[in-house]
Amino acid sequence: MKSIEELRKVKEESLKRINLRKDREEGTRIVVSMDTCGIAAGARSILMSLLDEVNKRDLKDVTVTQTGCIGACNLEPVFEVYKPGEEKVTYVHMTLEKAKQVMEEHIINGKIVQEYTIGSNQ
Amino acid sequence: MDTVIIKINDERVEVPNDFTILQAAKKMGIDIPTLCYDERLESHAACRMCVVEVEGARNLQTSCSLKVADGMEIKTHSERVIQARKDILDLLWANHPNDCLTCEKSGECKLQEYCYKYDVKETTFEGKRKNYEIDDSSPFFYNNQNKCINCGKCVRVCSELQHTNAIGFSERGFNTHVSTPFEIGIDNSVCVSCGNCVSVCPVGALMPKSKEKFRLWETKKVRTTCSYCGVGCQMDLLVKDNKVVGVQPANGPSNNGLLCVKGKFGFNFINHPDRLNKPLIKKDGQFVESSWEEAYGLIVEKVNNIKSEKGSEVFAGFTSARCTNEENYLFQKLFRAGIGTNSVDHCARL
Amino acid sequence: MNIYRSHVLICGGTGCTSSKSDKLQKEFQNLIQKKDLDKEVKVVRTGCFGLCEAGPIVIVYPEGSFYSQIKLEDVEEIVEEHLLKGVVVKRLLYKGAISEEAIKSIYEVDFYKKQERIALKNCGVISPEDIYEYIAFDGYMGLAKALTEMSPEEVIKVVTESGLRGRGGAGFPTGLKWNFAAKATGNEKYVLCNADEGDPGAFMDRSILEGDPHSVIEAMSLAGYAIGSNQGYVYVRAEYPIAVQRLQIAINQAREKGLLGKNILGTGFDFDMEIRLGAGAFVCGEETALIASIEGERGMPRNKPPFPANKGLWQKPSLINNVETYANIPQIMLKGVDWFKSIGTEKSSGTKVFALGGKIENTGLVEIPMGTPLRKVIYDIGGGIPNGKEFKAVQTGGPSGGCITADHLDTPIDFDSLVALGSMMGSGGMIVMDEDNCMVDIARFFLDFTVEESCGKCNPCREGTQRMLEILERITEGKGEVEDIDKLERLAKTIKDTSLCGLGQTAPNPVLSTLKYFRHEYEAHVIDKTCPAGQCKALLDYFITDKCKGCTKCARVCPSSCITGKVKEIHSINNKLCIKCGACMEACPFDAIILK
Amino acid sequence: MTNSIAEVKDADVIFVIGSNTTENHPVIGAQMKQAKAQGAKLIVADPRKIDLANDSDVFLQIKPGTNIALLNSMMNVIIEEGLEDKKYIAERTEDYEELVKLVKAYTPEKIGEICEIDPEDIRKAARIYAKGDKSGIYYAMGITQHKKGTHGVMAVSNLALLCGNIGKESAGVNPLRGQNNVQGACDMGGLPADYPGYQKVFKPEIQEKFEKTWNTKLSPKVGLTIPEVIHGAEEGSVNFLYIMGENPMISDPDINHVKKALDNVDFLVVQDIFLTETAERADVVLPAASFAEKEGTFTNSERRIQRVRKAVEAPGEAKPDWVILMDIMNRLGYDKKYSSPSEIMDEIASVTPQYGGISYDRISKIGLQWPCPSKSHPGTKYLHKGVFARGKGLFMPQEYVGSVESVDSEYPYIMTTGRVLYHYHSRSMTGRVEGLNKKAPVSFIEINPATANRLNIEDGEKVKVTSRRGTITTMAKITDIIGEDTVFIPFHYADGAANVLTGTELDPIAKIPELKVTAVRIEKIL
Repeated sequence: MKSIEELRKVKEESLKRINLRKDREEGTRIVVSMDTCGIAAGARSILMSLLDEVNKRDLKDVTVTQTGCIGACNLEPVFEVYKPGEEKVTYVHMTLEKAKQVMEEHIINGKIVQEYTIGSNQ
Repeated sequence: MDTVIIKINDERVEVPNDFTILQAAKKMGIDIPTLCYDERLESHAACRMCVVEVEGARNLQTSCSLKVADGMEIKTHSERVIQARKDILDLLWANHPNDCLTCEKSGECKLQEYCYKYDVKETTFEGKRKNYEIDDSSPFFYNNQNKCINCGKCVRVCSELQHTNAIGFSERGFNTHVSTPFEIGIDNSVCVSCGNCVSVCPVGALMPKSKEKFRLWETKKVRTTCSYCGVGCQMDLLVKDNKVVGVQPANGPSNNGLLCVKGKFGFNFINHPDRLNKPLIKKDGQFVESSWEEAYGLIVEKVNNIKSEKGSEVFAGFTSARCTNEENYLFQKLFRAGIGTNSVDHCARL
Repeated sequence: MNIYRSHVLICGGTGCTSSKSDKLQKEFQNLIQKKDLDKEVKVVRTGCFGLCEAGPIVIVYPEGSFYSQIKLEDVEEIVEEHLLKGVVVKRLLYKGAISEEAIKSIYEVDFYKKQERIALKNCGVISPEDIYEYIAFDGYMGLAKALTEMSPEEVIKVVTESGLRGRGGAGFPTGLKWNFAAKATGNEKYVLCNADEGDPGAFMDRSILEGDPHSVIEAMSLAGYAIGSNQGYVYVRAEYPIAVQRLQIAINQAREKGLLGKNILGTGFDFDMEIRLGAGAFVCGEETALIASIEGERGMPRNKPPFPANKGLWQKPSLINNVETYANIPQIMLKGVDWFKSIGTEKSSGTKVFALGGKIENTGLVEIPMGTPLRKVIYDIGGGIPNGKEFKAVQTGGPSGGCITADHLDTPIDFDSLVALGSMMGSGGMIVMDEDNCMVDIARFFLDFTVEESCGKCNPCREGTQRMLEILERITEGKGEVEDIDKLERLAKTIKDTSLCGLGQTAPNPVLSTLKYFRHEYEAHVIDKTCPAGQCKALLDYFITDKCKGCTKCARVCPSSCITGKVKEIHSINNKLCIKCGACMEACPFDAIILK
Repeated sequence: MTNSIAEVKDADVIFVIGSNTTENHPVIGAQMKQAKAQGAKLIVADPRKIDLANDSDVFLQIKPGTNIALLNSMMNVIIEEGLEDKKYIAERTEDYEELVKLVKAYTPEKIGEICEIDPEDIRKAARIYAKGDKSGIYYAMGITQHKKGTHGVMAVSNLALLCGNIGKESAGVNPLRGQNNVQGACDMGGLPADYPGYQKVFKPEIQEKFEKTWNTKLSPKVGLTIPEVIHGAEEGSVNFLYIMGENPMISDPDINHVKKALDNVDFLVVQDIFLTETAERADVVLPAASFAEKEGTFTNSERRIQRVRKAVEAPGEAKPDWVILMDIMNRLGYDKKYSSPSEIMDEIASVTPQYGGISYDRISKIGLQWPCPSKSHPGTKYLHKGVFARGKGLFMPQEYVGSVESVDSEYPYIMTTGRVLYHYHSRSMTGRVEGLNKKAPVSFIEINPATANRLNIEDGEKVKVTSRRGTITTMAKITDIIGEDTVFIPFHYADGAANVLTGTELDPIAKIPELKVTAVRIEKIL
């Protein structure tokens, strides 16, 4: 490193890699249901694509994590979005395309994609 | 040199600002006891005998190492200081053989002197004591670690002044003692037998191997110049009953209190039975003792005969780089003024 | 760059490493690969998490799940359930991480929640062997800021105004030290780091070097800039192999990245550093002895003054601070004086790391703001005394410190309050004692340590501590006399008053403070010949209780034939003849023999 | 010495050449090591890897007899690299151009071959010496005991002048005197051409002065030097010889030749404290007092006149030398009586300008360094401050010439001689001290392991050493202190005496024998 600018750049890059270790109360959490039925329904690829998006878009305040069965096996793949100050939103019957859409509209722009929510699908 | 004003025992004194408290006290004629101090060495501050009370300091301070500062107030003999010195002597005694009666150092032992001065009449501690084998491998001195008080002067003289580094501290804590590396013994070490360690030992740990039995108070000291090489070391001959029984270095300008093995230990030739004590005249190939008058008579007769026969130029004399200036002067004068030749030379070239 | 969705952090501190955390790491990596998770889950070996009681520790992020005492066979379950399926394995969680309502993340566990981590900020959070992880959390930003925006004087001003005091023991104001070293004249100066942590039970410096070595490197570079030095040395004991290894890796990485060496960050400032290994002598933690040791001399202290700031390493001006002190510096530089001063007390700002040990539930490392009451540390963070025993005293400051009794549990801890109580902060050892600890024996234990560690240079310490130990041994063996207590006290005061270095000056503290608060225990030993805590074997008697079945085994093994009794009847011991060898107690199959 | 011993400690550079200081002047050796510890640089040039070599920054293990080549080459480097003290040369010296001309040919490459050392080491040594602010040269018999010994001294002086090191504290040109009072013996006129104070016997005004003071007629004819006396005795032109406190039967070269000479004189008087090898050949032996049994003064290497005091009575009828000399002088008709050495010193002071200010009361505590011309003069710490005795410092360039002795197939090794720590000269004193004899009991020859291997000689084995003059038997000491083509024998021992082997070839100027270079062969005793 030859300058402070370079150091700053390295810091930004590095932080992305390990930011999830920070104890944060703020920011968005996307929790993917990853029980056996979820995995069978393709939850893993959803999880990976969400992670991909977060990385690509450099979303610092977004963490993607997984959880066990949330009890809606027939709606799998399922993930939940927790945004500070908002009610939890549960998206069901997810596909890669839908997940991408949720990412763009809800996570980034803050507009819930009502049509995929659990409320619209029960 | 800038000076500072300090107070020692309530008396004001002005001293150079690079003085230690010890130097300042000495200047005022106040005697502060020391065991590990030697003005030629870096201050070691280990014996803690020289501690004094310095106003404002939490602990007692070692006067050998602490430099004076303007306005400093010092007590050299307060109750607290004296108690500390007593305790230190008490502790040293607890780990020292109680054999002053027969110890050769008796009379010049600093531990003995201070125990006397500070009324430490016995040790109040019992427990472990040193038990080392005496290293008597050197032909010149003993190393009896049972008497050592770990002042470190020997080690420091060997490393800081002599730069031989033959001895050092071995082990740690209570087991600290002075030895050669790997306890191989002085004689097998790199020691050059200069005896400068022996000369600075304040107790009887490093003592010359003496042929004579003598008490130091029975001897008189005669300051003289070493008769070996051309360095001109100053030293004191210890004399008892018309015998040189020991040598101690003096602080001369060229030797700064150091000596070498020859100066320190090479004096026994003086009392050697081989010494010539009567003039000898060779008669029929054999030496026969004679009186001075006979010897002088013979020499004068020969000089006169040869001179009248062959003149002055057949005479020659070798004066000596071993004799005094006065003797060399007389020798050349004898030849030049008494005999009439300039053939006087000496072994300057050898 | 691959971004992982989950990180598994495995404690690589010395404690957890000795419980085979290195094997856990391999197992995790192995199984993660098997499950094809290696692109999603990263395994990181960190420094110490502090709660060593719970080791080996594994933390899984982003949840912050706190797994404790993990065995090799537990790994598969964590991988399968947690990493793959996202189900936290409750049975393996640290017990303090589960409450009725929910699972707590590591940050919410009492042990951590009540701490304030500055020096230990990155310990257990980053990989010490990856400079990028350090940089990610603002690493080297403090240095960058100083080099580009501040003059050396300004750096010293910040350190001074922060009120940071030396964490190695005496609490000397760090800024003042820096100032002395900066003002000292000389073309060569050195920055030294004292990592010769010697207090028994204290391991915060080791943990910092193992967990966050770059913080020390950054701080030393900062110090170099501030005082005008281009060379640093870290003196660390050879028995800290992990710390040494990680520090060396960190130095190498910093050099590689241009954060050590010539022209750091293009500012024209040069600084480099090397490690010097010590052989583990306690006294080498004393700064002048440490310097002597680096020079290749025998590790013996030198009298001060001159202080190292004027005549230190190779007689050149040298700045010497301890590891924990340095670990605070980068953040002070970055977050500023006000932030730092907002933590702690007025005269002791910031935090202090303590090593909790002895009779306490949560043994380990804790970092708390100065001014935290002892009670909070011992009960809230430390979890109190195990087995329902009564708290008796806490020993702080290691062999140089003293004991603090229950009366003073509400004292806010800082440098001055501990000294006022006759103890000291020291490097932060905190040993809790309960009713079963004999205070005379505790004093004897610490004296034994100092006698062992005395360098032997000055008379009071070399000869005096040995005599103190002998007196204490006599007392604990029941051979003490009343006068011994006074003699002990007198000797302790002289040693304190006259010793050359801090080791000797503080060596009598355990004796003086136990004499102050527990003189009655000493008196019980010498007058009544009893040990109230029941620790000193020689003062106890063997008794046979009614559990005895009269099997005669004890009587048969007794070498002094002092046990009598008929077969199938309760035996008895003649205590006048008993030599207290304990053979009977060992032989008794019914636990019928007790010491009282 | 131009400078004082106490100044050694403050030198920046110490250049030791031809002096095994730690063994022969141990207390100065220690002070050199103190200087080194304080940061001084140390250059050592010697055929043996002596103790000081281990502490040195550069060690030049030169072939015996090549000092002048080395010194000239160092000067070549200094001039080549412009390191000379130009201001000093311009202001205080003469004939600099002569030196420049002469040393031009002495390139390190060429001289490296002659001295058998690495040319780079010559450069290194030259740079260190020249760059020191206070660079002192210390030498002893390794410089002087050569056919070109005087030239060696001049080469030393040239080097010191070149870098402005004469007339400066802690620098200078410092011959270390081997004997306690060799300085004084010279000062006192123990030389065939000099009255006390180096006043020449052949100068009429001087002769007149002494004739007046001594109240007698004196000869203007320069006398004989020791080697000339020995030679004269052998061929019959010297018939009466008086030897006081010397033992040429051990210390002089070619002992067989000395023996013949002593046996050939008509009358030999020896005055000593022991019946030495020389005394054994005397017609009359006079028992003298040792230094501990008389009053007097010695003048040390740094020109300091120091007191010697009587501590004990002389044994039996032995008398102080001055009393004996006075007695004989009186009996020969020169009637001058002295009541004490102090009175003799007063007379010395009256005729010796350098000692003009010396008297016993002034030197009772600390000795004074001459020149001390008057009672108020404080003595002289170092010479040539500001101005030289002769005005300007004169460069006296000298060419290197090989030693007279040279090796051939019959005598393939160069033997050099010297002393050991534990003995002094002919051992008449040290040989009688038990401990010293225990440490250094017998004569030995130092042989390099490679050479020993070639000759199939083992450590401790007795070997025969032969030169063109004689043969001795001594013990082999195998050590890499010495190079492969060189051997070393201490000259102390009568049994295995090195001086049986040495030659009488003299330096024509100072009449010093070439003791340091003798061609020998070594044979295993079968």
